[in-house]
Amino acid sequence: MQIRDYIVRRLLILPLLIVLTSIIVFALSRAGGSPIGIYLSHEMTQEEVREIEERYGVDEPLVMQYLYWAGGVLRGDLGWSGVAVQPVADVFPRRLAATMELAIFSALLAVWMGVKLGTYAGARRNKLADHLARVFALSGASLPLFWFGIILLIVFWVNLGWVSIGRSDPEIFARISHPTGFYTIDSLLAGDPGAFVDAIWHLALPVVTLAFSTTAIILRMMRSSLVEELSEEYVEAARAKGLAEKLVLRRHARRNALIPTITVIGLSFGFLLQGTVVVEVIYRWPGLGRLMADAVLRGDRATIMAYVLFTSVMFLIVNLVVDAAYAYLDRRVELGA
Amino acid sequence: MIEATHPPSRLEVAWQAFRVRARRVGGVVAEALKSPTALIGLVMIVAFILLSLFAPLLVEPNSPDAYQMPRDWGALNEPPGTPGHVLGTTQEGGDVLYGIVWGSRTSLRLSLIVVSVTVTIGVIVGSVAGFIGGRLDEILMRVVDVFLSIPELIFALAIAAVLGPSFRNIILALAAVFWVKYARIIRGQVIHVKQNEYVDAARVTGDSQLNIFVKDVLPNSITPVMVQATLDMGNVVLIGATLSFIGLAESGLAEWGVLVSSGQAGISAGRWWASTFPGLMVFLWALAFNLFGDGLRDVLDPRTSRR
Amino acid sequence: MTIVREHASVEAPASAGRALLRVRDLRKHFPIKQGALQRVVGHVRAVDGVSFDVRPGETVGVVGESGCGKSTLGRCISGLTDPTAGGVYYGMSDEDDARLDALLAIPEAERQQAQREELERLEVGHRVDRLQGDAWRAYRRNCQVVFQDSFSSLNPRQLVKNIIGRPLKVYREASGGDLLERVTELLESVGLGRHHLYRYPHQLSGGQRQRVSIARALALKPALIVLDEPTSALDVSVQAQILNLLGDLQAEYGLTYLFISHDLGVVRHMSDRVVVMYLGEIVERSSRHDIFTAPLHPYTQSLMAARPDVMEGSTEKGWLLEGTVPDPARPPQGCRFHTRCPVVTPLCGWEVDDVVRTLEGADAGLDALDAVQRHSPFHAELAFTSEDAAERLVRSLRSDGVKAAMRDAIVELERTGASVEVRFHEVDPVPLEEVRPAHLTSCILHTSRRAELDERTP
Amino acid sequence: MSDAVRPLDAPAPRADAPAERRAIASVEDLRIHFSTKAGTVHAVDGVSFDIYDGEALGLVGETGCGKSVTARSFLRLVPMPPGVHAGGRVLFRPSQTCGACGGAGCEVCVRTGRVPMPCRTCGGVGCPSCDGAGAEAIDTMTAPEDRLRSIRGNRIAMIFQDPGKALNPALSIGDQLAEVLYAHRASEVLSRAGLDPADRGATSLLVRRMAGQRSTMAERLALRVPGLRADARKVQRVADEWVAASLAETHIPDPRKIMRAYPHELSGGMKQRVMIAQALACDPELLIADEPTTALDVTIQARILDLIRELQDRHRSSVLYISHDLSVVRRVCDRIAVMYAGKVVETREAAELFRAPLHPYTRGLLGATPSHREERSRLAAIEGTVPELIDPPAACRFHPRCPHAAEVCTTVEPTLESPPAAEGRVACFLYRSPAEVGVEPEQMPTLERTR
Repeated sequence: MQIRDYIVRRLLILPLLIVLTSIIVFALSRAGGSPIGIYLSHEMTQEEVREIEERYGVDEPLVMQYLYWAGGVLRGDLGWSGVAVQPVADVFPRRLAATMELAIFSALLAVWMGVKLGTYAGARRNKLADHLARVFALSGASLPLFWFGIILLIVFWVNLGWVSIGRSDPEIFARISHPTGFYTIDSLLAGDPGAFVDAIWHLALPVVTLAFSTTAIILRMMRSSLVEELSEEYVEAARAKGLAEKLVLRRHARRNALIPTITVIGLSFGFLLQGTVVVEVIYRWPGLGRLMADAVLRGDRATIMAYVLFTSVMFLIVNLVVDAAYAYLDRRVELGA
Repeated sequence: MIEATHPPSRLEVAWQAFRVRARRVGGVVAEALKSPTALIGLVMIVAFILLSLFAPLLVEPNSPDAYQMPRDWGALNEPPGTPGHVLGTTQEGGDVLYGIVWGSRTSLRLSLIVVSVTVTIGVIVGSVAGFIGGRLDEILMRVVDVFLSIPELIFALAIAAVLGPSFRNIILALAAVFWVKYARIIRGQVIHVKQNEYVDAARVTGDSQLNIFVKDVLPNSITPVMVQATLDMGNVVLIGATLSFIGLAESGLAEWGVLVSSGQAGISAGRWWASTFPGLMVFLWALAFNLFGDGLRDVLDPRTSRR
Repeated sequence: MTIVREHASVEAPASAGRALLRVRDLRKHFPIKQGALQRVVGHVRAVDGVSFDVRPGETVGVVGESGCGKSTLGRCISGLTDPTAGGVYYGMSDEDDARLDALLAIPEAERQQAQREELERLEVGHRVDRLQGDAWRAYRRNCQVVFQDSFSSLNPRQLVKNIIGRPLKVYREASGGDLLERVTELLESVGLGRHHLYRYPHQLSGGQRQRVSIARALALKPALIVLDEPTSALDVSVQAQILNLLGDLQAEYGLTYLFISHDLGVVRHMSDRVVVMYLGEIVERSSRHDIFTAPLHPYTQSLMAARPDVMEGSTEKGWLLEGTVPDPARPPQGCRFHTRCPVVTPLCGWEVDDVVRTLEGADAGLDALDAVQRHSPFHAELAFTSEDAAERLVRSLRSDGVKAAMRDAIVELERTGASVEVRFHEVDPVPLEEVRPAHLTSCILHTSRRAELDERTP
Repeated sequence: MSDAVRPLDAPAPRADAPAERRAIASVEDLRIHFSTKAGTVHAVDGVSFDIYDGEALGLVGETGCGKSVTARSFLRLVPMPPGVHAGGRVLFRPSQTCGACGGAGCEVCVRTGRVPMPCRTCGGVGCPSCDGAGAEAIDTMTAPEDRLRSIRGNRIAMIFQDPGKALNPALSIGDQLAEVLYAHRASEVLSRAGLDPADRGATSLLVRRMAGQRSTMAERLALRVPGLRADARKVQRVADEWVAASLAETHIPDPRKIMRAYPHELSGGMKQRVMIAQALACDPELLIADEPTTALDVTIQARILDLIRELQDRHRSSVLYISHDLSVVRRVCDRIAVMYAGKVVETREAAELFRAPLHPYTRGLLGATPSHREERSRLAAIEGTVPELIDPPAACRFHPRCPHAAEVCTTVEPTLESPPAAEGRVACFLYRSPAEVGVEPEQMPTLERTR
């Protein structure tokens, strides 16, 4: 199959997957409680409730209810968030920036560290560095984020007092304007180095916590695919050509080893997303994850549905992009069934 | 060579075949344990299983429900080393040691139930899709794709939240999420194994499709599932504890995530123990199965492992 | 060895011969799927109209390069793949065979109701892919396969005992201690012993594994064994052992072999009769002696010239083939070998695709080609990006850079602006023809169409 | 495709070969073992042979006989560990263009156009480090890494069995070939591009680093900046031309197009031509061809064999030809060394070996190979299997399978000796006298006595 065809095919399937996912989400919304519960707020009058019942066809068959619900989603009506005491659609964008800032910084750190360390370990197979990398990778996969975060807090916040929790110092927050919602960028835009340092300082622990496991996953993949590439005959052929070992590693093995690692980077994005829920709870980070955690505890189904729908669509798109990149880069890959 | 002249009995045949097979399985385990990390993993696993089996002997069970933490209202927030509370107490007066010991039982129960159920479902769905193929495969794989399109913790979180906070619902939620991986693994394996010439050779002997599946395809497809299942014995507890930490289990349950959560509030006041010890247990539990599973993968699935 | 080899030297008329297996116009096309929706855009014609007989007790060698369809042919015969058209007929009496050939000779549209029913009866009763129930089981028992890769053809999780005993179990021939005895006998007949019973395939050497494969194939005492490159993964000394073993077994059990190989030496050693395949078709078919001492088809000749031989040094003048095997999804017209043939004639099927191939060879010639409007495989208009490029094509088609045979086949070559109209002499597909007793080939130099050629070039 | 077919020019037998031939490479008692879980595998166990200037030597043997490991030792490509260099040397004697005739071929250089490089220690006088020969000899098993690197791909090049695996799938053909040039001919490329390799300017530093393949990503980006681009382009153009010329030498049509292609876009035969072009780009003195046609189809094989021979003659290089197939080496080689279980058992002139093989193993191999030119009633299979090299048989390794084996074969290890009344060398007691070996006549094998 041609690469283009493959991507087109994936693009054609994407809406189907989104629809199917939305059906699951819809099913979740009907799994407990009243069918229109997600739209109700405490301050609604009887009349308004009846109006909503009408609009979302509570009395009609489930298929119709789904269509009404999906129509509402497309119009931007995601229901009423009991946790945030406002419509879900209003609270999401603000919270999103906070989560994305966390996730993006973690992703960058994890990819950079993972690839670096993975290359280092893979090139020194069965040496000490490699064994350490293996232990690191396995610990990373076994480490409960919530516990790791708490340990870091006990050490760096409670005992050493180097950092503080939350997203920023309230004073500094008030000092600058927030056009993007990314505090690091906002502070740079405002030309306030103090605010920038503050933003970075607040980011440090959550980012390290979140990136740790992902780094381990990427490291492991990078290492094993590098080992695999190094055993390929073209590497031997490159040596036979008289290339310097560094060049063999850099130009031949690492470049090809990165290709399968890319898929793992896509998958670990999901890992990062789910990690934000825990990390934001521990560090009192005012993002989507914490909203979700609150919603879960309070049974705020509107928020839960919106969050699940949002993350899965994002995850789907990221993976599509990653797969496309993979298909483009790997000229050996045979696409299709 | 002098051989027995009489035809060997059925029993002898079976015994001989069993010995060879047993040696093979033994060989795999021995091979896996050559790696020191895998050996450490296995030792830890055995220790955890012993801990959970002998929990009633180590710490007197709470009555009526041993999985509920006993509360000692007279000893709130005691630090480790307090007589009677070796590892300290929580802010509700729960004994941390009790939680750790009985928490291992909770974890073992959780992981055994979830892994056995999900492996069964996953293997059935995956092999049907892979072996029969065609339209059915297409449909099943779309379902799998959908399940995979939601990050597993978030999916489990949503399901457990909708079902209502309780440990039983955490088990249900994890089971609903984890089977997908197995279905996908086994399907890929089956499709791959199906192309081997020994499957063609079996068809040439005229054996039935069911027999071919059971004798040729499944045994050669199952090892990655076994590796994954070993790893998931750890992962299930990891995610289960995360869900309880967020607050989806009954409070007061002897479960590690619940304990970490109840200890979290006290850390700013310097009460580090109530979170640290149970969390460490989750880490060690997951690490044990990861170490052992990794060693197993090296032997069973050399393609994806370090060489 | 008491194998009857002599009878193979003369191919008797089909009605008199008692063939075990008859392959009639066998075709296997694999769809090529393309595009986002995986539409079928063409077919790889792996096997494309192959006919021959296999007589009891003989070895038919099938030889050709990789991708010529010889393995697919083997899979069709062994019932692992259903053919797209045509069929493999088994256990047919000579009268039935004559009827079948007569019926198949009638074009499908012209067959009458009675004829259609008769054909249906013959097919249901004898065509391998339509056999049912007991008839199918009987065929399944009687046709076994030995595969090339002994590693992948033995289940790595089964003991040798179970691998060889399996066919016996499937047909409930033996069980328990009896089964074990039978398996041991089989092992001994292939030169292994009781001590190999409880081994896994990976504990055996390549040669031993192939012996186990052969023992498995022998278990049901089949009439026919399809040997798909059984020794090409083995070392020479082991290969010799296996080939000798196969010869001995054939003599002992009166087996019939279909021997598929790319190695001419092995085929010559093993076969009574030889089928040479190229791009899904048979180009030559005869007795071993005739094929190797007096090959007629230029492809057969080139194959032999190309293959270095241990018995003869490099002093012999041979032919080397240029280019690669064309895409089997778009096989060349006429004789499929004409694109590479050293003695090609104007009547061998020159076509528009050959012009495209010419352009591919020339530097950047293909880049200037804009569109091809095909009226038939032999007649098309080629639009170029510039008049210059068009003119260059016309000139090169008239120059020495193109084979004389191709130039002679051009009926029309005209440039209008940036487009070139080209038409070749039209040629029908070339059938196999018996040009000497029991020696069939499709090459025009030897068939009745030779006269046509001689007329053109006095 | 005008010359779709042309008669194969048989490689001319080198009748005029001088009596005293210069060995450009010698393997001396090489031992390479592999440590595995099951024990130490004696893969190469005391192998000795010479490769003479300008000849094609065939190294023949079955799977696992150690021929590939031996070949890879010329470039020290055997991974260590698990490989262990247990002893012996692989000496390579580089040469330079003959000063007397400028490479045209004269009496001084025995018509090869090349003379050995003088020993670095004594300057050609003869000293212990060059065994008194005065010629430089590099032991590739122990040479320092950078010295070795300057030989690899430059003076000794290698063609691999499967061109589909030996080419990097992610790099274009042009890039892969250019790598060899940059690695060994960087200064020549620079000077051909009109740049002074010794120039110390900033721009030229960047370009020099590019030609030496030491650029970082930032430097590569910098070289795209319009001001700096010109020189880099010049260098690239020179390299491209060089690559295209190498490709053209292997009769690849439209080399420029192939240079832009990726390996998976080419057919197997085409890929092997690319490999050959890559190997010959730096005009090496020794070409190692490891089963170069095994992965190819019969009709393509012949073309490739022919091409290697043609290019060998043109470049006047020597070829070490590794193959399991006697018929292939018969077609291309002047001399043949037969290996069995980690040892060389026979080295002979090719014609002689095929006319009258001496060692029982060689005879067995010849008898076991089916021929398509001659009818054979039954193949003379060698009984038994290749021995495990973890615990190889004592003395002659072939004795368990040898039809002539006698007592001495199981106790004394035969060495490679010149047989009476035949050229070459063979390691078999059939061609020794009891007195030489020091045993009783009845302990010696004879051709008449078979088991």
